[in-house]
Amino acid sequence: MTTPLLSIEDLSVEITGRGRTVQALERVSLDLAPGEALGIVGESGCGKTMTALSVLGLLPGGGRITGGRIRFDGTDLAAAPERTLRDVRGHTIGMVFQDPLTSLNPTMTIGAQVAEPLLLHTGASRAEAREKAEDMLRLVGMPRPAERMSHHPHQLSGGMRQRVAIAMALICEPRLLIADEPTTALDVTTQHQILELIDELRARLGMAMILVTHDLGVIARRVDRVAVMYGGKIAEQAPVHELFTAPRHRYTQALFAALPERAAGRDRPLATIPGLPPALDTRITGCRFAPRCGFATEECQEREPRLSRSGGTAPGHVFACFHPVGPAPDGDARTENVPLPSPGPAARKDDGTLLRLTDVVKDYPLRAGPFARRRGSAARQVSAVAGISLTVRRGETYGIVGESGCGKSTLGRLVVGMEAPTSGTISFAGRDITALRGRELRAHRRDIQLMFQDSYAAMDPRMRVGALLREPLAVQGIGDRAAQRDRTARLLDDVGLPRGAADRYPHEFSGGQRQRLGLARALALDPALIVADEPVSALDVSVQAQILNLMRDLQREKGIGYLFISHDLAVVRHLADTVGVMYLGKLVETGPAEAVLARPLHPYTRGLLDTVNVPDPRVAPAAAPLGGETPSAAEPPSGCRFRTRCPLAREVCATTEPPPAEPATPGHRVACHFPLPGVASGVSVG
Amino acid sequence: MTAAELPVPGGGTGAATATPSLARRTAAVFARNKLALAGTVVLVGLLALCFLGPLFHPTDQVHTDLARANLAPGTGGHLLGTTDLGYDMLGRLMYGGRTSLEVGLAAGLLATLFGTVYGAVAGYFGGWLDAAMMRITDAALAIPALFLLVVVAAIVTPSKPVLILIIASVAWLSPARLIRGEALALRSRDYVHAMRLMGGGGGRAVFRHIVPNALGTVVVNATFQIADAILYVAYLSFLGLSIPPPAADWGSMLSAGITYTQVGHWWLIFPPGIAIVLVVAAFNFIGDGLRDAFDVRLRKD
Amino acid sequence: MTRFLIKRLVQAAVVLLLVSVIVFVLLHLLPGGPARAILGVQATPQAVAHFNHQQGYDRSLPEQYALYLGRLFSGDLGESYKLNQSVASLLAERLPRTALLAGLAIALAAVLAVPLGILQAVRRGKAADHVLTGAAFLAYATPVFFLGLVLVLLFSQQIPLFPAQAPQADTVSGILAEPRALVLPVVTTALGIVAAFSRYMRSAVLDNLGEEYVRTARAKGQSGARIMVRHVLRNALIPLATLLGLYLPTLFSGTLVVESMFNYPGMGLLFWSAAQGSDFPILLGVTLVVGAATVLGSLLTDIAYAVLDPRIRSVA
Amino acid sequence: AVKTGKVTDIGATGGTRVEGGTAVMALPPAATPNWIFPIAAPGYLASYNSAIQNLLFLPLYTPEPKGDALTMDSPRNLARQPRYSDGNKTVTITLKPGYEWSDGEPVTARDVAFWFDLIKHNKKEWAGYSPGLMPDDVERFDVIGERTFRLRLSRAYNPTWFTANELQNFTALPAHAWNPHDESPKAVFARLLQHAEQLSQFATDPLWKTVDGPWTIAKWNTSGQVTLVPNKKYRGPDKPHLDRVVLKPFTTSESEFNVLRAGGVDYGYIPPSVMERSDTFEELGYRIDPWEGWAITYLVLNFHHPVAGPMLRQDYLRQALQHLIDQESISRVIWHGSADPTLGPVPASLLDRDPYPYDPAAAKRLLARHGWRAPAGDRDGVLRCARAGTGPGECGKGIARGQELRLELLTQSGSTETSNTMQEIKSSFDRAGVALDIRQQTLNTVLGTTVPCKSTEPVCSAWQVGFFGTQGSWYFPVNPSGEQLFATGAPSNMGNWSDPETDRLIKATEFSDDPGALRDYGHRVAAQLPVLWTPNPAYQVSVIRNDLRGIDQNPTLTLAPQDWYFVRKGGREN
Ligand SMILES: Nc1ncnc2c1ncn2[C@@H]1O[C@H](COP(=O)(O)OP(=O)(O)OP(=O)(O)O)[C@@H](O)[C@H]1O
Ligand SMILES: Nc1ncnc2c1ncn2[C@@H]1O[C@H](COP(=O)(O)OP(=O)(O)OP(=O)(O)O)[C@@H](O)[C@H]1O
Ligand SMILES: [Mg+2]
Ligand SMILES: [Mg+2]
Repeated sequence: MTTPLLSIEDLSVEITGRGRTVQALERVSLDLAPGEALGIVGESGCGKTMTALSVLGLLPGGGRITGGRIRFDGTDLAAAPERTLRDVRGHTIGMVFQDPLTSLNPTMTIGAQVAEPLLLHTGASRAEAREKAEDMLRLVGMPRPAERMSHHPHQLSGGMRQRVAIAMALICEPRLLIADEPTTALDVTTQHQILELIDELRARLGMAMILVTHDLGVIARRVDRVAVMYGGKIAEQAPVHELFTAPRHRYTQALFAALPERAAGRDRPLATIPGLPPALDTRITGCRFAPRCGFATEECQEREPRLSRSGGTAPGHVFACFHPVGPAPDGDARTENVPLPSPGPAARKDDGTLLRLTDVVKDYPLRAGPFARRRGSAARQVSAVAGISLTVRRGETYGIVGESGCGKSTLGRLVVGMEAPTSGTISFAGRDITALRGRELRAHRRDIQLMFQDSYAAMDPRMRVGALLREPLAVQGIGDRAAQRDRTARLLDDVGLPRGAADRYPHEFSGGQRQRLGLARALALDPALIVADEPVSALDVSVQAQILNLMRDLQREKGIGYLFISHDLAVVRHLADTVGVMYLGKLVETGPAEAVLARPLHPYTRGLLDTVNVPDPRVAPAAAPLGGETPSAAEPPSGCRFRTRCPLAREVCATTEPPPAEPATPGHRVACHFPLPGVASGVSVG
Repeated sequence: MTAAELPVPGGGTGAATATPSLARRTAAVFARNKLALAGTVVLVGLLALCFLGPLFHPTDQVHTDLARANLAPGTGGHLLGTTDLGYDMLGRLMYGGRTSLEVGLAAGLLATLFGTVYGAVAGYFGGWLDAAMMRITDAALAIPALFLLVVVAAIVTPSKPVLILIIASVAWLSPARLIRGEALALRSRDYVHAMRLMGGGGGRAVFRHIVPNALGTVVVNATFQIADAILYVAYLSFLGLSIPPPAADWGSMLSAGITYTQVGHWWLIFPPGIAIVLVVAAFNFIGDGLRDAFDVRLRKD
Repeated sequence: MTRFLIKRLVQAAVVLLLVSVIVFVLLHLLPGGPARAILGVQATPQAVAHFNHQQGYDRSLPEQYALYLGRLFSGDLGESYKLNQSVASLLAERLPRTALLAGLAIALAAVLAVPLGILQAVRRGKAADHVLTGAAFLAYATPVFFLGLVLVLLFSQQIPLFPAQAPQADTVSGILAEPRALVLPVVTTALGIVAAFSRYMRSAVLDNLGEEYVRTARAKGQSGARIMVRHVLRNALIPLATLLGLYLPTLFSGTLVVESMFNYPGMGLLFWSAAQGSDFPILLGVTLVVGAATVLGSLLTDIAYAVLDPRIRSVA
Repeated sequence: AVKTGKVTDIGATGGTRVEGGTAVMALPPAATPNWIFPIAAPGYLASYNSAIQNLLFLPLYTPEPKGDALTMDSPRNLARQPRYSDGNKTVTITLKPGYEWSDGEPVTARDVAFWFDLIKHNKKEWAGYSPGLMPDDVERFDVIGERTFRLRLSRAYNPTWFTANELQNFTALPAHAWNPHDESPKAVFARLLQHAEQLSQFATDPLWKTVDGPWTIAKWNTSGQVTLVPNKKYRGPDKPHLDRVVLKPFTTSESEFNVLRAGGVDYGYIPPSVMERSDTFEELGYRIDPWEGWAITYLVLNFHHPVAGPMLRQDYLRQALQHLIDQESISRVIWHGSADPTLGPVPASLLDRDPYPYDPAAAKRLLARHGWRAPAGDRDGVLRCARAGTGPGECGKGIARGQELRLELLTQSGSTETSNTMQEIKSSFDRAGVALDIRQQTLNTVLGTTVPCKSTEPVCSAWQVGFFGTQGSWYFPVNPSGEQLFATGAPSNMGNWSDPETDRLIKATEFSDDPGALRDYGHRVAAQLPVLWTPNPAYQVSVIRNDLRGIDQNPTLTLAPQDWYFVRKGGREN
C-alpha cells in the first residue's frame, strides 16, 4: 500500500454534556490511500458521524478527542491548533452533510455560499470566486447556474440543494471528500443521481473519499473498502467485494441477513438481530456485540476481541470477532448459520372486499387562509391525489410505492378519514365512509387505524405508555378501567414489549420499540385495516426486520388488512401481496407484487426498479436509470403525467391520459400508452 | 419473541418501577441553574420576610404616630427608620410586601389561567373564531398597558381584588397569544391526529393534549406574568392608583418616598425600590430556569 | 406581496377600530364624566348641563361613538377640553418629540443589546453570561420611575453631570441641540429595552449557533468571528426586528413615565396630564395614534421580516 | 446634597435697585396658560389665565390685601371707587383719566359697555356666569359720559359685596379695535371666540395687541410658556421695571424642583416635603415664602346619605369628629408648616378662635354621652349605638340601635400630603372608635361624585364624606360670603347643608354693609360645622431669588410683575 493520505490511529472520542459522558469512539483506526474511497457503515449511533467530524475537528460542544492520532498529509489533525484545522477545512478536505436544507445558510445566496471557501483559502478576488462558483455549479449539474447564483436555498429542491452542498465542498478541489449520509434525506431517484455525480467528480478530480452511510445498498457499488462500525468501534474492515461476499464478523453477517432483499422467501420471516445496540455512556467489557450475538461465549463477555486478520481472508480484511464466520470461497455463505425465526402461522385470507376507492381526488388550495379563497376558482391547486381507484381485500397487504411527493401519505390520510376527498368515494366494508357523521363516524374509527412513520411524534410525550395505549379504549368507551388495563397489558405482550413498559414515557424507548408501541396502539381497537405510512423507513435494518416480522405475524394472527405505504421497493416486495405504484397523484401500475416488481409494465416502475441501490457490488448498474426531477404537483403535465421523464414518450402522451389496461396478465393493470413487454427486469430485487 | 429480549433502556428489565415523575426531573435540571437557584432563595427570603417577619417584628401599621415621624434608621429602635407618618419602616416593608406579592401572584396566575384557555381555544379551533379572538387581543395589545391601567384604575376604586382584576385584565393578553401560537403548532401534531382518528373530539384535544403539552410554556409564562404583575402594581401606585391607605404596597411606599428624595430620606425610597427589583428579578430568574428545564425535558433523547 | 399587504392592512384597520371602541367605552365608563374636572368645583349645575349637551354626553353611547367615528373619518380628532388646541395640532407637535425620544432609546438599546447578546451567547454558561444575564434581569425588573430616580440621584445630584430636566425646546433640532439634557431620559427609557433585547439576542444567537449551517461554515474553514458576522448575525437579527414592532406599546408606556419624570413635552406627558384632567379627546387621540403606530409598526416589521428573510420574501 | 453654587450672594434685604432684566416664574404643576380673551369660555377659568389677562386688559377693580382682609380700593384700579345710590340700587362708576389703549385711543366707558354687552348676550358661553348674578343682576347699563357709566341693579345689594364679587369682573375691552363695524354682540363674540381658539396665534394676532395693561405678550407657545414685555404705552402708576417676564409651565412639582435647583427659575416653588430643607435654598440665595391663598379646606359631609346622613346630622357627632382632627400637628408634620388650620367658613385671619380644638378625650366623652358604646369584648372596636332615640343622651334621629359608627371617605389621589392627612385622621378616628374607610380617586372622579343631591338619587348613596382640597377646597371671592357655599341649595353646597339661621346670616352679608354681618356668619358656621375643617394648604411654597424683589403674593392669586425688580449688591435699597 502507498503512504496513506489519511491515517486514523486509535482514535477515541468522548462527549460530555448534561451530566453524562458518552464514549462515542473507542480506538478507531482507519487508513485511506490517496484517491481511495472508503465506506463507513453501521447502525444509528455507532459513531460514524463522530469519526467523520473528528477528522476536521468539528466535534459537537462537549466533545473532545481523548486519544489517538489523525494523520492527514503529514500533520496530526488531532493535536493541531484551530488555525491549522481552519486551513484544512474546506480546502484540502471537503465535507458534505446529510440534510441539505439545514446545512445551508437560509439567508445567504447560493453563489455567496459556494464561493466562500475560495475567498477564505485562495487569494481569489470576489469576481474570480463568483466565476469559479458558477463553473462549479455547472459541474455538479445545476441547470441554469448563472441564474441560480442569486437564489436562496429554499428555492431549490432537495436534490439541487445537495448539489450545492457538494459544489461548496469541492470548490477548492480538496484531496479528500467526507460525505456523511449525503443521500439519506433524498428520494431513491435523486439519491442515485447524487451518488453518480459524486462518483464522476471523484474520478475527475482524483479525490479520496469517506462515504458514511447506514445503507448497505448505497455503499455496495460506490467504494473500494468498507469499515463496519458497531458501538463506537470498528467491527470489520474489508475491500467491498470481500465484505459483501465473505463477511467474517458475526455482526456484519447478521446485518446482511436482516435485509429484506436477502429474505429466504416472501413467506419466510426476516432474520433479525435481537436487542439493542449498547448504550455508550457506561463502560463495556467484552465484545460489544456479544449480548445480541447468537454465537457469543463466555470469552466474548469478558474479553474484547482485537481487530485482526485471520486465515483465509483477503489482504486488508480485518475483523474483531472470536467466533468469526468461516471463510467461504464459493462466496455464498452469507446467511450460513444465522439463526432464523420460525415461520409464523399461515395467512388467513378471504376474498371479501374491505376497502374500495373509486376515482378519489384530493386537491389542496395552494395557499390557505380566509383571504386566499376570495380569488375563487382561479386559485391554484396542488393535485395531490388525482383519481385513484383501488381495492383492498380482508387480510391483504396492499403496498403503495412511489417517489417523495407523489401523494402516498395523502392517500393514507384520505383512507383513514383524516381528510375528506375532493371527489370520489371511499367505501369500507360496503359503506361510503365519506358520508359518515357524528356517532357513526366515531364507531367507524375503530375499523381503520393509522400507524405513523414517526411513532414518537404520534405519542403525547406527557403520557405514560399505559395511558397512551388506553386512550383509544377510553375515547371509544370500551370497558372499564380494569378491563382497559388488562387489554393494555395484552397489547404489550402482542408486540413483544415487557408489561413494565406501561409505566414509562415514550422518550425512554428506542425507535424500534416506539414503532412497536405505535403498532400496539393501532391494534387496540381491533381494526380490520391498518394504514401504515412508512412505518419502518426511519429504522435501522436490524430493527426494521423486527417490525416487519411483527407486522406479518400479527396479520396472520388477527387477519388484519394493511395499506402499506413505503418508498422502499424491497420492503414492499417482502411484505405486500398487491402493489400499487404511484406517480404524481396517480396509480400508474397495480397488480400482484410478484408480477409488478418482477415484470413491470410501466416505464416508471421499471425506472424505479433500476435506480434501486442493490446491496451487492456484483450487480451491474442499470443502463438507463430514471433521470430528471418530479414535476410540481401544482402544475402536473398534461396527458400522461410521467411523460416529461419518460424515455418512450410520444406526442399522444402529452394529449391523452392513458386509461388503465391489463395487457399481460389478469389483475396486473397499467396506465400507459406504450407498456413494456413485461419481461423480467434485468435487476433482481430479491 | 419474548419480552426478555427487549430491555427497556433507563431501568431494569420490565420491573414495575416507574420512572421518576417529570416534575422531579425538571426540578433536577432547574437546580443546576445558578441564577434560578439564587432567584428561588431571594424569593423565599422575601416571602419569609413579608409573611413570617411580622411574627418577630410586630408593628402597628394602622395608627399613625406623628411625634415619631421621619426618624432616621437606627433611631428609637427603628431599624429602617420611620415613615412620614411615623410607621416603622421595616414593619411597613413587610406589610406592603404582602400586598405586592399577593396581588402580583393572584393577578399573574389569573391572567395566565384565562389567557391559556383563551389562547388554546383560539389556536385549536382556528378559522374565523381564531381571527376574531386574535383581533381583540391585537387591539388590546396595541394600547400601551400603562395607558389602559391609567384609565381603568380611574374608573374603579382600587382594592386588592379590584387591583388583581385590573392587572389581570391587561396581563392575560401575552399568555393568550403565546398559548395560541403553541396550540396552533400542537394541533397539527401527529399525536393529536392520532387521537382524532380514535374518534376523540375537540374538548379532549384541548384539555388532554394541547393544554398539558403547553404546560411548560404556561408555567414559564406564569412566572414572568407574576413578575410583570408585581411591576404593574408598582406602576399603578406610582401613578397614584393604589389600594387606599393605611394599606400599602411597595409601589405606593416608593412613590410616597419619592417626595422625600430631595430631603435625603433615602430609607423611604431604597428599601421598597430594591424589594421590587429583587422580587421581580427573582421571578424572572426562576422563569428563565424553568424554561431551560422544560426545554431540556422536551428535547428528544 | 400586494395581497399580503392588503390582508394586513384590513387586519390593521379592524384592530384600530377595536382600539377606538375599547378606549371609547372605557372613557365613558368614567364616573361623573369630564364636566366637573373641566369646569371646576365652582361650576353651576347649569354650566355642567350646558357642557354635557355641547359635548354630546347626554346622548347614548353608540350615538356618541358614531359621531366620534364620523368626525374621525373626516380627519377630525376633536378639540382638547382644556388646552384650547385641537388634538390633531397637539399630536402633530408632540408626536415628533416622543418619536425622537423613543427612536434614540431604541437605537441606543440596539447598539448595546446586540453585542451584549452575542457576548452572552458566545460565553454561554460562563461567568460573563451569568453576570450579564443577572444584570439584564435586574434592569428589566427595575420600574422605569425607580430607575429614573436613581439615575437622577446619581448623575444629576451626587455628580451633577446631566440636567434632570429634558430639553424644553419646541423643535426637534432645538431638542437635539441640548444633548446633555437628553442623556438621562434616553438612558432611562433604553435600559429596560436593552435588557429585553439582549436576552432575545442571546437566545437567537444560541439558536443559530446550534444550526447545521454553522457547522457547514466551520467545515469550510471559517473562523468563529467570521461565522458570527457573516452567517449568524443576519439570521439572529431577523427575530430582533420582529421584536421591535411588538415592543412599541411597551416603549410608549415607558415614555409616559419618563416624559412626566423629566418634564419632556411629548405625547406621554400629554396623555398623563390629560388623564389627570379627564381631557377625553386627548386620551382618545393619543391612544389611537399610539395604536396606529403599533399596528403600523408590526406591519412594517412583517415587511422588514420578509425583506430580511428570503424564505418569507418569496412566499409573500 | 445640593452642590451647585449660589445663585446670588445678596441677602434677602439690601442691595441697589436696577432697572431691566428678565425674571422667570414657574407656573404651578400642570398649569398651562391657554386663554387670552378676558371673557373665559368654560374650562378656561383657571387663575393663571385670568392673572395674565389682567396684565393685558385692566380690570376696573382689583383686590388688594389690607391688613387681614382684602380691599377693592387698589391704586391699580382702572376706575375710581364706585358710588352707590338709590338705596344701593344704582352704581355710578367713573374711569380714571389718562388711560390709553396701546394704539393711542383713550379707554372710555363705551369700552366697558362693550364688555358688558358681550357677556350679557353670550352669558351661556361665559364661564363666570351664575344665574341670578352678573349680568342678570344689572338691569340697565347707561353710558353717561366719556368715562362714566351707571348701572341699575335688579335690587338693593350690599355695596361691599357687590364691588368685591360682581364689579370685580368688569373689564374694559378695546371696542374700537375689536368691533370696528358695530356688529351685534353675538356676532362679535363669535368672531372673538374664533381668535381666542387660536392658541398658537396669541402672540401675533393683532387683536390681542391692543391692550391697556402694563404688559403685552411677546411669546405664547403651545405648551403654555408665556413671555411678557412691558406695554410702552401704559399710563398707569405701576410701570414695569423688568424687561421681560417669562412664565414657565411644568408638569409636576418634582420637575419644577429640579429646574429650580439648577437655577433655571427665579421665582418658583418647592413641594411641602422640602420645607424641611429650606435652609439649603436659603444658602443658595433664595428666600422661602409660602403663598397663602384666600381659601379654606374641609371634608364635605353628605347630609343626604341614606345611612351616614342621619349620623352626620347630629351636632354632637360632628363636634366629636372635629375634636379628633389634629389640625396643628397635621399642618406642622404632614404639611411641613405649609398649611394652616381652617377654623371656619371665612379665612382664618377673620376668625379669632377654634371652637373645636383637637381633644380626643372630649370627643370620646361626647360620643359616650350620646349612647355610643364599643362592642362588648372589644374595647377598641368600632362604636355602636347602644341607645337609639332622640332624647338627651341618645344617639339621635334616624340612628338605629346597634348601628356602627363607620364612615367612608372619598378623597382625591395623587398627593402624598393629602393621603397622609387622611391617614392621620383615620388613625385618630380609629382610636376613638370611629371607623373611617378611605377610598382614593382622581380629583375628577371625586368632583364628579361629591355633588349636591337628593337622598333618593343614586349618586347620593355613592359618597358619605368627600375631600378635594389638596390645593384648598374653596377659593373665596374677594368678599368671603357664603351664598355659593353654605346657603341652602347653593351650587357648591356639595353636602346639602341646610340651616335657616345660616341662610339668614348669608342673606345679611349680601344686603348689609355691616362688617359684623360677615363675622356673625363666620362664627355661626364655624360652630355649626356643616363640614369638618382641615388644614388649609398654602397655594404654593414659593422660592424666590434674593435679588428679585417687589413680589407681593396676592391671596387671590393675581400677579403684578410690574412691581418686580432686581437689585444689585452694594448700596441701599431705594
Ligand atoms: N452532541 C452529542 N452529545 C452527546 N452525545 C452525542 C452527541 N452526538 C452524538 N452523540 C453520541 O455519540 C454516539 C455516536 O454518534 P454518531 O452521531 O457518530 O452516530 P452515527 O453513527 O452517525 O448515527 P446516525 O446513523 O444516527 O447518524 C452516539 O451514541 C450518540 O448518542
Ligand atoms: N395539507 C397540504 N396542503 C397543501 N399541499 C399538500 C398538503 N399535504 C400534501 N400536500 C402536497 O401534496 C403532494 C403529495 O404529498 P404527500 O405527502 O401525500 O406525498 P408523499 O408521497 O407522502 O411524499 P413523502 O414520500 O415525501 O412522504 C405534495 O406535493 C405535497 O406538497
Ligand atoms: Mg450520523
Ligand atoms: Mg409521506
